Amino acid sequence: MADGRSQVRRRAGVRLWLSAIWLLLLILLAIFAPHIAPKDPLEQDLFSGRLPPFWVHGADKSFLLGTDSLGRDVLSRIIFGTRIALAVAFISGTLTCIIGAGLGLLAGFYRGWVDVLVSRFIDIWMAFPPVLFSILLIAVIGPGLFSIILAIVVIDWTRFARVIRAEAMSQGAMDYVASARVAGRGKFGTMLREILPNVLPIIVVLLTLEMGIAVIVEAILSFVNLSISTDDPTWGGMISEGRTSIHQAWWVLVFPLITLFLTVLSFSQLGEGLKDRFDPVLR
Amino acid sequence: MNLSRRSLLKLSVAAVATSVALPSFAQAIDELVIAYNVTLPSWDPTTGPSAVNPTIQGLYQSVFDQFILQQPDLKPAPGLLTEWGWNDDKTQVHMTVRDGVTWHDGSPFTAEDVAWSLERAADPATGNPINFVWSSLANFKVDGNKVTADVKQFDPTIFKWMYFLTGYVLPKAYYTKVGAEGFEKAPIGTGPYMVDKFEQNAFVRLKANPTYWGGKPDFDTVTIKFVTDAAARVAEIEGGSSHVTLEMPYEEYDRLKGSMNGYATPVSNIGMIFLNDIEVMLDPNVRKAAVAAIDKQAIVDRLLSGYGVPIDTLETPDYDAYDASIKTPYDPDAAVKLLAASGYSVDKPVKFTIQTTKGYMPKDYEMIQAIVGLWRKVGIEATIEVYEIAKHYELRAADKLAPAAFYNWGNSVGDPTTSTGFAMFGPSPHSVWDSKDLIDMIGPLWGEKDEAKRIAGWKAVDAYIAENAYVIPLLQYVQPILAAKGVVVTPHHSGALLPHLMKRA
Amino acid sequence: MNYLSIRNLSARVKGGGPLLRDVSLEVAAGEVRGLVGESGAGKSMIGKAILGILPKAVDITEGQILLDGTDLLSLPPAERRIRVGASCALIPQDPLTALNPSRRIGPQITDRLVHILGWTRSDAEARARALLGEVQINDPARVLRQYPHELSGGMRQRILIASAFAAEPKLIVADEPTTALDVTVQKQILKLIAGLQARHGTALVFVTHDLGVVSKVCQSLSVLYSGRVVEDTTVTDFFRAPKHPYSAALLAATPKYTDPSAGLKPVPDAVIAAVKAEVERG
Amino acid sequence: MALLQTLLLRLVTTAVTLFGVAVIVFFVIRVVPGNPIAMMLPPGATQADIDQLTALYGLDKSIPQQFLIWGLGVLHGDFGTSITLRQPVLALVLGRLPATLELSVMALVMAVLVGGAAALTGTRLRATKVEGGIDIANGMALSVPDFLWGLVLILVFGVLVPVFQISGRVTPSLQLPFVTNFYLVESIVRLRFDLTKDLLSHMFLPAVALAIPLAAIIGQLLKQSLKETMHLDYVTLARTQGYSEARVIWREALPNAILPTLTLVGVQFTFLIGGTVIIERLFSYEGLGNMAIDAVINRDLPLIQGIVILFAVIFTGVNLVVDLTYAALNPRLRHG
Repeated sequence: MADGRSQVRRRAGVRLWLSAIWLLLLILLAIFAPHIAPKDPLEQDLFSGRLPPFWVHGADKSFLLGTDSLGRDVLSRIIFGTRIALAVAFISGTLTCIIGAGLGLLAGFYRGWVDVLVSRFIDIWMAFPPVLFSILLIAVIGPGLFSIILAIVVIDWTRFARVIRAEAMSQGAMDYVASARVAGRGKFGTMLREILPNVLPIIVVLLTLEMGIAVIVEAILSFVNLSISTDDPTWGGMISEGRTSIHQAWWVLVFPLITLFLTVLSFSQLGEGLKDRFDPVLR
Repeated sequence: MNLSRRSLLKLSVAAVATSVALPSFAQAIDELVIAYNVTLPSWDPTTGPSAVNPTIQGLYQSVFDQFILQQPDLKPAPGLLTEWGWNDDKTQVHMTVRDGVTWHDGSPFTAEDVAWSLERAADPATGNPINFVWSSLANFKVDGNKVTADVKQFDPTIFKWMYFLTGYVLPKAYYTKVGAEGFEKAPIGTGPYMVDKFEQNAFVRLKANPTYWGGKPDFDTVTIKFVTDAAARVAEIEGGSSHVTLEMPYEEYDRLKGSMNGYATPVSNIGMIFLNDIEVMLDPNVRKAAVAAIDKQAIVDRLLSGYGVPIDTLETPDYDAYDASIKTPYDPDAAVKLLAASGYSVDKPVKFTIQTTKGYMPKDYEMIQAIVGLWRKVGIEATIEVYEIAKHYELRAADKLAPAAFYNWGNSVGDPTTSTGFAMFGPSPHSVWDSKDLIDMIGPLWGEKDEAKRIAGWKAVDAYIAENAYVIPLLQYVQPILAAKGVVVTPHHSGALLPHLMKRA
Repeated sequence: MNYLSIRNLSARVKGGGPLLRDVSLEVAAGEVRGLVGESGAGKSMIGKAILGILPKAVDITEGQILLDGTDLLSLPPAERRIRVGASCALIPQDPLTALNPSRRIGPQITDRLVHILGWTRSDAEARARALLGEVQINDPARVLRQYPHELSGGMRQRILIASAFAAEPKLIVADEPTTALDVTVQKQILKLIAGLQARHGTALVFVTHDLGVVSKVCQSLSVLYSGRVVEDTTVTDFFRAPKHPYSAALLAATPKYTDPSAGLKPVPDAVIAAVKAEVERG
Repeated sequence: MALLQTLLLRLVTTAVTLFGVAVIVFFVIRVVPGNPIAMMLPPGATQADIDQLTALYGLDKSIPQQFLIWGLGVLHGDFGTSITLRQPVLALVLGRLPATLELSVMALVMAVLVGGAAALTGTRLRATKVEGGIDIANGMALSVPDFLWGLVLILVFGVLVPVFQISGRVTPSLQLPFVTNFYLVESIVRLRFDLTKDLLSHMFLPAVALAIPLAAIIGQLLKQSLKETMHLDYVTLARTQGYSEARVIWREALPNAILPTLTLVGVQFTFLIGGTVIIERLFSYEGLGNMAIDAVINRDLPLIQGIVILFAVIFTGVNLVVDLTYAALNPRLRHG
């Protein structure tokens, strides 16, 4: 008996595939950076500074995307920059997720004083102006990869906590949870086996969005000159360095910006796509 | 100090605009607008952190007069004091006060104001950061237009401080009447401009002081906008909403100087790398190799578009104790040999950390990256650690800086004590290198009464420092200034941008 | 000329299987026609097609829907909207979600009369009060000022019925109006709809899977299976002697009030196979 | 009665939150290396000078002691004096707040209009190329940090096509007859539209830079909420009554879709105020954010403390307002 509704297939998310491909490409670049990158990202040659990309007159073909003011190869720095960008995205994304979702789940499911405590904690935490707080934080622990990740986690865990708490509360009120409790399963067991699976899709969606945000925060911190201190190239660092000579060497800023832009866009489109995929009722 | 032909070209000629003038400036400018690079936190030039911030002194010098006037080439000239000096055995100082000068509120300026300003600076309670200098004078006496005081402790640079940090004369009657907060709200001085309107962190509007003793300035009203972001400053002048701006990236200066009046003047501010007498820096070979491996001219030419004067001691050509004969040439091979003597090589490099600010001074971070790159070629592996300027002061005061630390040292007085002295003298909280030999060499110079002997003494210290590579002087900064066609600027070597030195073209 | 006549209407899901297969249906003015079939047979799809509220993913491939002689499918969307809005109405299935939670009851009945039919606000309000009276709501003035969440399911369905009849439509589509209600309230609502229909002489297309309801309310019915009309007859003939085997099986599968002990006989597989074959042949 | 009770409870929780913020900030910024005294040490100062200046600013006492002094001061309105600006912190912070508030509100209004329009068009033309385009635009707006939008705006509108002002809040040469610091509001109230025009020309670019990411967020959330509402029965019923698709969206779906979006806009608004730090720096707009960065760089402890507390008050205040409007708008809560 052909029921029409089940055949309404979701239009294959072209955007979803494109973003997945881009992110996969980035992961490959990050892993095989030393073999792929044409040059050593740190190698300087003051006398071949600000060479334009290969298609522009006066370019040096060996530097495909040109060089920055210190004569370093822009393409290699972008490729190695992928490592830090993905590291920041995955580590801080996951940490934010674990802390935020964990607290949110506990507060949303157990309610009572746990909920009050966590909610007060969230309120206090969200009362801090994010950028200002990260500047202060980095001033305390000094710039570096670790401090950026810490700054992102410290600022953004509340985003997870709030959403997951609300979701856990609404799931908690549903009948299937009551029936699980009736079947004699402990409260914590119920939370893990019943609530978590249903809350998982939202966690995954938030996780991908969070990774995008992490990459942007790193760029903002570089703008305020607080990003990674070592020589290692980061997109945010290249963008802020390229800013001063935007008229003379636009490529130093433009190429990392495009890479950053595509990466964050891919994370957000992936998040949106997953959200639709996981949505129980086919829209 | 070798000046390559190219950087000489950039320095000597003020690139007067030849191509088409910007349309919006065809007509004369009645109100001058300056895009300034720092904000003015407080109007009291004698207390608080802003009193020792060199970049703000230009704003103070537009409204207040210093005891002694400093000319654009850093040399002193009669100011509010027409004549000053010590008595024969240097136990007393005497000063003659200029007459016929009035405060902005019309009240007369007298010797009483000078004595009171000096007493106030000497009093620790007011929080004057240079208290240790001013407290070397005591029991001030006023007699007509003469002021005398006893020298409790001889300081050869006392008169130089009168045209340096906190050396300003404030109105005694007005200040005592309105108090600190009142003064902050409505400051008055004897300077070329009066404060018309001040909006914190935004702008200050100045009106010309008609009765200024140094002659009424050319522009009647001047608005100084505080635009801390360099790209925004460039857009301001390019878009035409400001007539004069300073401290923009050198690349932008090169791009715009063609269509405007451009001035690139070496100022009394140097970039240097402190060396701390810890870890590997105790080995002279490492220090000397580190100095020899740096191609200062290449850094200036490639990174700073040629705007900068490489230096080999902490003195610049404008300073009193400058000695052109002291040389630490760029010699990478010598560096490799020196390192080999201590068992280091490109494969087995010496390792240490170098600290630097990022974005505090033009290309500070890129310069250190370039130096680390040059070092890597000879067998020195330095890892860069970025810190904020506040953290630098903290670490330096506690003598916990890394083996190498980049810093910029301003000294508009040009006296060796306030450059090599405070930077290299062990007991001073500001020095980083604390070896005994240097302390003994510098010690006697503090109180040296014979000026010629004193200067010669400091030159010997500089030579000794260069020979032992106790510090790595890098370059004297050049300050880029851009001005619209209708404005001719006289740059001041102290780096202060002074509206009253600006004339209509 | 019948008020509503659907001719050879077929529809399918975009890039999917057929939903309606060559459906033809005639409803005279004032007639109460039942549309019966298992869930998913396409009966409510026909209702939606008439009112022009098919989901975006469903396409009408061929056929006509003539309302008072004009084929709605050939009209431009704006004109079709106005014509349906002026002469038809819907009694929705679930009263709990069919009223706008953030607005009072009054405007939800009167707005349509004022905006679409051009009545004055006062006439519309008078009409609303009158209709609420007809559906046995005892304090109409107060109810008109209340919000949906303050009322029970039964009350809301009465309001929806009143709202439907308020515009004196020629045709009302009732899409399983009692399914979401509990049994006791169902009987009252059915009696209400029948009463109002008789008094207002409105043609009624009654979509239901409950033959009991059909016997009480409808005059004629069409039996649907997998998008095709397998039988089209009067209620009396259907209950006396259904022509199509599927109809007979369907009738047998319905509990008899007259003989409760008769037991239920599910539709035999053979019959299912036969009717499936017939339908597939098209 | 219920509303009053929740209000009281909210006030108590707000007090707890503010106290928590005060304690945390007080201790964090005192642990920060680079105490302000070191900043003020000129060449030649000796250890005695350091101790003397530290005592002058009361930084020699133990941190708990300092917190007590500061706490007592706050109770009767004295937030201490700023070390760098040498003026009472409360006056400084309240003096600067109006500029940031006006900019943030302007950005919020722009974001709501643009975001709202995008969501409505996206819903109206759903499952078409247009909606795909809007989604991409939203994604793009969110993928570029707002300071880069600021840069682009400066380059385009400041230099290439000098249409808008790119620095400061008002043209310095204008005489401002204002009493409060709410220049924009007061210029309208005083019917001085010439000043309003000048203010808007200064505020337009920073407001746009702030509004772009916010508009994208509002646009996405509202569209999501609208699409969910469009499937509800009362919307379908409205369609059968003859209303056009646009009117159905506007009259039936929007009022019910706004409520869930409202709470998120409330939260975004406070992020927006926090986010002005960078944009104000870029446009030299003299709001709270610009002062905040200088305070942190100069380790002006009392000023940092005052600014963060004020942000906390704004955050809890906006939250309170959002919850109250949610209750007021949502009939279910209003009628008990």
